[in-house]
Amino acid sequence: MGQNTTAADRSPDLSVHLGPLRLKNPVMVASGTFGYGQEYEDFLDIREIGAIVVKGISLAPRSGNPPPRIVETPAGMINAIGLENVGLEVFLDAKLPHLRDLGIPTIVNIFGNTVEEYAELARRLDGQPGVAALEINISCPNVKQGGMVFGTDPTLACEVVGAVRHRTSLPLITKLTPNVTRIGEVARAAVDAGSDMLSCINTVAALAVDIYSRRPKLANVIGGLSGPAIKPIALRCTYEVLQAVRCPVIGIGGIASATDALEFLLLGARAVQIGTANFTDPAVARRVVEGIERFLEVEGFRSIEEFIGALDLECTFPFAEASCQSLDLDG
Amino acid sequence: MGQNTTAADRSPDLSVHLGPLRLKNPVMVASGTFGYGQEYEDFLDIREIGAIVVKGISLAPRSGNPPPRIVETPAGMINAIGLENVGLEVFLDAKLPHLRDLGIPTIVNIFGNTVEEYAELARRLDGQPGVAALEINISCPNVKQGGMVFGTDPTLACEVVGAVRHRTSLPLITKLTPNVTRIGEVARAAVDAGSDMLSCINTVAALAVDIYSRRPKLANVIGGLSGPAIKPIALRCTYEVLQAVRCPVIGIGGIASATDALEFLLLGARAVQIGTANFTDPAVARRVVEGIERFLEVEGFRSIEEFIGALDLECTFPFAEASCQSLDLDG
Amino acid sequence: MAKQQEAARLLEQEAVAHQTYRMKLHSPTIAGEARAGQFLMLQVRDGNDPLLRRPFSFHRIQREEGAVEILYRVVGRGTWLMSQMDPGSTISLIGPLGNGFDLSNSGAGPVFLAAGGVGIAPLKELVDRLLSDPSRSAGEEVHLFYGARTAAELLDASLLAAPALRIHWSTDDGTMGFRGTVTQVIEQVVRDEGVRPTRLYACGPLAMQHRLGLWALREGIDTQLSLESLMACGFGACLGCALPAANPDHPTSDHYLHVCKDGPIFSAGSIQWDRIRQQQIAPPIFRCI
Amino acid sequence: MAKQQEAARLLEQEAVAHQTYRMKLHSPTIAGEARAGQFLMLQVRDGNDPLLRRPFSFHRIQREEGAVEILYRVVGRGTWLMSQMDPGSTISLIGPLGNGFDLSNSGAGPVFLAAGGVGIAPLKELVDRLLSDPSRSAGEEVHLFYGARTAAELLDASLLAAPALRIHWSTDDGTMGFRGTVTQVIEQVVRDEGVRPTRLYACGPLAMQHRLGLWALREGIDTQLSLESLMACGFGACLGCALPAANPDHPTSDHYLHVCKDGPIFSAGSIQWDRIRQQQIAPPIFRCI
Ligand SMILES: Cc1cc2nc3c(=O)[nH]c(=O)nc-3n(C[C@H](O)[C@H](O)[C@H](O)COP(=O)(O)OP(=O)(O)OC[C@H]3O[C@@H](n4cnc5c(N)ncnc54)[C@H](O)[C@@H]3O)c2cc1C
Ligand SMILES: Cc1cc2nc3c(=O)[nH]c(=O)nc-3n(C[C@H](O)[C@H](O)[C@H](O)COP(=O)(O)OP(=O)(O)OC[C@H]3O[C@@H](n4cnc5c(N)ncnc54)[C@H](O)[C@@H]3O)c2cc1C
Ligand SMILES: Cc1cc2nc3c(=O)[nH]c(=O)nc-3n(C[C@H](O)[C@H](O)[C@H](O)COP(=O)(O)O)c2cc1C
Ligand SMILES: Cc1cc2nc3c(=O)[nH]c(=O)nc-3n(C[C@H](O)[C@H](O)[C@H](O)COP(=O)(O)O)c2cc1C
Ligand code: FES
Ligand code: FES
Repeated sequence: MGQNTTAADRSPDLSVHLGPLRLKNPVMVASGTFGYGQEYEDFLDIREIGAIVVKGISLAPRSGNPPPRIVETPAGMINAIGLENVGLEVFLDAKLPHLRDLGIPTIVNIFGNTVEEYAELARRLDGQPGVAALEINISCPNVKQGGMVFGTDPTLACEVVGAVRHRTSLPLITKLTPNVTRIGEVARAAVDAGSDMLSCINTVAALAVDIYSRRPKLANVIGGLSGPAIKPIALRCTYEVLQAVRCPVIGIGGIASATDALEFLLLGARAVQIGTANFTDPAVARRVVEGIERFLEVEGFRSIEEFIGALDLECTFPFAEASCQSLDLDG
Repeated sequence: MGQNTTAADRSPDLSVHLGPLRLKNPVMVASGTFGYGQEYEDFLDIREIGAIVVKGISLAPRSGNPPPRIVETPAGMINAIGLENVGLEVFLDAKLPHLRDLGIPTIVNIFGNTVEEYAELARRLDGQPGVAALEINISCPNVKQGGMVFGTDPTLACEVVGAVRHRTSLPLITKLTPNVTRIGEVARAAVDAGSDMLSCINTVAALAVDIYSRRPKLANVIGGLSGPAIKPIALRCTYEVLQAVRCPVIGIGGIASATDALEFLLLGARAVQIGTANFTDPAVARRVVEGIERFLEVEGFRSIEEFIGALDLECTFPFAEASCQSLDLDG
Repeated sequence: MAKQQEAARLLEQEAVAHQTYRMKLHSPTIAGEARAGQFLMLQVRDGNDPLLRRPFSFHRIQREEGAVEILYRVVGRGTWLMSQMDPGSTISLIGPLGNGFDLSNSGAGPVFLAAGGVGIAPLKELVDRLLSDPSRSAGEEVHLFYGARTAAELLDASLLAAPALRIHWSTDDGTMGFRGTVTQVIEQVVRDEGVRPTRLYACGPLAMQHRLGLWALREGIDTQLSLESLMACGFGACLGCALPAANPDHPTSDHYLHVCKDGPIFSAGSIQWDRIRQQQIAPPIFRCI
Repeated sequence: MAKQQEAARLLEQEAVAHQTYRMKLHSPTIAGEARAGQFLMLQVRDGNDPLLRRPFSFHRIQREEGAVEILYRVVGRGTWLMSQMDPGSTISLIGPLGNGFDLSNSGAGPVFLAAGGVGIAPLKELVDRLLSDPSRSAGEEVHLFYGARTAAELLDASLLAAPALRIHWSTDDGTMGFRGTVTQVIEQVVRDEGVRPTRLYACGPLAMQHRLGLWALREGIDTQLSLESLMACGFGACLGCALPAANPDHPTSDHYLHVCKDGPIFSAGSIQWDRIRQQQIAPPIFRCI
């Protein structure tokens, strides 16, 4: 090559290492917002996405919560889907093969009612071709059994992650809830128990009521807030988690543009997941990948790795003595 | 009177009892968003407001955090004002007399760096004519010393509230932070320590960064998210607090309309505070009072007390057997 | 039948009844694929307020012109903002979505169409399709039962009139047509004229569809009901648009259909009506503040 | 000088330079009270997106017509949305806010006005006031130093021309007037013509105002700088709009001024320039995504 650099050489490298994973770009789609991929195939070539996190899977199929399950809020939405899913069996037989054939890194989001259920899911997913990693959901705010309770207590989090760790050699991501006093403590517990990576955040516990019917707007009363409204909270959680641990962190929450995604990466997240925005713009993941590439190009970064964690926390005073010398008017 | 009811008799009663306080309506303005009242006198007759909560007061004046102190976010804003305030002395001499002369119930929001400072503030405010109640701020996310740390731990919360309780006979409101795992526990601790009422929520810890300068958008890095974006979180917190305690609760968070206010009242909050919305519509408090009155009139409530806590949690099935009988087409 | 995201141009915006508007949108790709009974998701405006798209049925599909029409009622902020848009604006659409009406076998006998209020929206395109169906024998009538609370809420007759269509008008207050409900008019026609439809298409308030659906089930009449649910995506990804499914094997365990992909057109027998909660019935439109 | 919340009607919207627009708003109450150097808070559109109002200086105050004009540059989403509005729209304003320019004593000698880019906005009204000030002696000139990066960013001369006004144009790229900065032109005029202003009014990039401010301080020239800060309210309630205050007694302890009530017009000596952080300097306008 030498002098002879081509345009292709100069287009920035978007690939990232996430612990044991290597992705062609840092943009994933979040669990529960992208189905099993097929729902989006009319809108974009899903192979352009860094990785797909599939809808949360339990051992047995679940029919989910009674409707109404969603409600719109300012710059956000609350959902209480109740982790409706086809169950592990159907997932392995009917959903995974298609994703595997497409060759897209597939991260399986798992949850159970008990530690044993999590462990059993891990055991059965271990070694399944086409599964790139497991994301352990200990953070769903809208189901009574299980879910968030594991994520709000470092000891319980440790138990779940440890049990999963023992049953699989797959890369493990633990998905954290923002609904805690100190997210860093849960983060550390998960890493200590063997989680290779962390993703944050899941939805923020929330509620909506209708003053005319005087009823909760969701049958489940409480649900999880997502969308642009929570982005500032998600950034703060990501920041706190990055201060608490050294493993790769995946930022999630309110991402709807390349700018949003780059904000998480700037803090030091090594990848991001897009959730709610997929609903309103089903090709958003592609737009975000393209925007990141353009940003790096224009701002002169050769790779996304150069930008990750480039946050400048030093405070500088441009008009302080030193800098002022050269500003003298009559010099 | 008898048969001879006049229009005035029929206009709904908006007055509420809040423990020892009686307010002409349940609409207050939140600490830090209404200055000391004067800032708003060009825009509305502030005597129309149920009560004013003044900017948080400390023993000594505080100059606050360096700028930038605010940033706009989707349907919200983050602030890190850093509790800039004139200090107790100036407040008593220069601010309180005016509010007292207007006869508007004034709630003094207090905060300190230590338990002793809180106690001393309470002692010096005790018996001050014109002070209707104290609101203990143990929930400010953007100052390092004090503030939120007291609000995130039931034991510390208990200590602060207890110390204040011993120094004053004024009605006490403890202002809770949403940045905890179980807000009900802090709520109970505050009430056990002698708080007459609770208000919730203060802002949600949040962060914003600029990808071009690669710096945090706030000099303080972390700030507090407020505005419509947090209303669903505030409603959930209010709901949880109401389940944990029996004392009056004041709902705060994202209220910008009568509908928003009524949502908190429907859950059982006995009053509300409007914060961020005062900035964009300085007469919002009057609009909210008027809207509540119109709502009660049209929906047939004689008083706001009838509506407070009228949430219907029963799930009904309008097309279930019983209800269906009468729907037969050929009857 | 690929789904599309398309930037449409607003060609026409017209008030056609009380708080009811018709929008004509230039959206050739969607128009080329759409079928009666399907719907689109419309982005009310750029930005986050409101965040979610709104679902609307195809009122008319004008393939040649590359246009689709929707008919909508202003019931909240999103539809109010829509009503303020001027021709020439660009509006992002996703569509066509959902299953659409089953038109097969529609030639076998008289069919009934029941519309309550703005429920007329998807039935206009359906009428056009039914009447232009070459397999339909000329003698077999299409009956449209069309009611609302008051005359001002009804579309003008000229917008619906068609040679082989019999329209039965009704209003709750008697200001137009029969005084009473669509259900009562159907009852009367069935009783007095002895017509028995082979199929019932309906769109309108859930209570109306429930009532008609149960009747049709009893009578063995095939139903095609256009049902609603809150939706975040419209294409099967969020699982938000659930409706309780009839499950004869497990009548007491909850199981759900998804309006955006299993519907929005359902047979009455596929729905577990007695598990539908009060909250799923659209709240009253009237808002005092 | 009561502050008002007023629903204004957009009378005129005109592109006057690269990415720069002039809006004329019918807002009689605010127009009746406003003074040069004050500002208003403009609600970009209804709803939550964007949430906060945007601050703009009065570009012209037309009391008789009950109108005010603003001159704004499209730098983000809010100003972009503003540029899309059509005459006839209703826009909520709050104003007049802030202290405004001090015009007293302006007759005492030559005055300098320095505008960088859209910083010309408040200086137009100021020019009109200065030139119509009866106490001003005819011989004492008003110099307007007006620069931008390139000619396309400058207002047309016809919009500023006035009998007793000397305009010194400059551009960074030399496409109009002097090639260089406003500061350099001022330097030159001071040196070559020996003019020493009694007062300097300025509006523009902070670095420019800082440079001019220090020079004026050294020269003992009275300054009236129009400064900016992020604002949530605009009327003293949020305490968001802080700028470090010079405090000769405590030069190292932080103390703040509030742009919306202590300003936006400040003398150079009242600001603790060396405590201003990088983040307070408006980020570059160019946004690649
Ligand atoms: C498949 C389908 C087809 C539809 N076709 C039409 C049509 O042709 N004409 C028409 O006028 N209306 C139709 N609706 C209803 C229409 O989508 C709602 O009236 C509209 O979304 C209300 O939006 P809003 O912002 O004005 O009301 P708001 O009440 O302010 O909306 C708040 C939220 O509730 C949702 N929502 C409110 N009402 C409904 C509803 N009835 N169904 C689904 N979501 C709702 C909105 O989408 C939004 O997310 C259809 C609904 C569905 C599901
Ligand atoms: C007192 C005062 C007077 C001003 N007068 C003018 C004027 O006459 N003409 C003009 O073009 N601009 C003026 N500005 C700057 C103008 O307010 C901003 O350019 C505008 O708010 C940017 O909004 P946006 O949504 O397009 O940008 P965004 O960057 O998307 O805005 C995001 C947030 O930052 C705030 N913001 C961004 N830039 C500034 C800034 N420079 N100063 C204050 N807040 C900012 C916005 O208000 C908003 O809250 C003035 C600012 C102040 C404080
Ligand atoms: C409708 C819906 C369903 C979701 N289902 C799951 C799930 O099954 N498992 C999970 O871990 N997270 C689930 N989430 C959370 C998202 O993966 C994501 O963490 C959250 O929505 C925040 O990101 P966003 O703001 O981009 O949506 C769901 C979110 C939504 C909105
Ligand atoms: C600029 C600003 C300053 C605030 N200052 C205080 C304060 O001094 N004391 C306090 O208890 N809360 C303070 N708050 C929190 C508000 O009182 C309120 O709890 C919070 O903003 C949520 O309500 P909102 O969404 O209606 O703004 C402040 C909020 C804002 C936005
Ligand atoms: S609306 Fe999202 S699955 Fe049906
Ligand atoms: S902008 Fe709110 S105090 Fe100045």
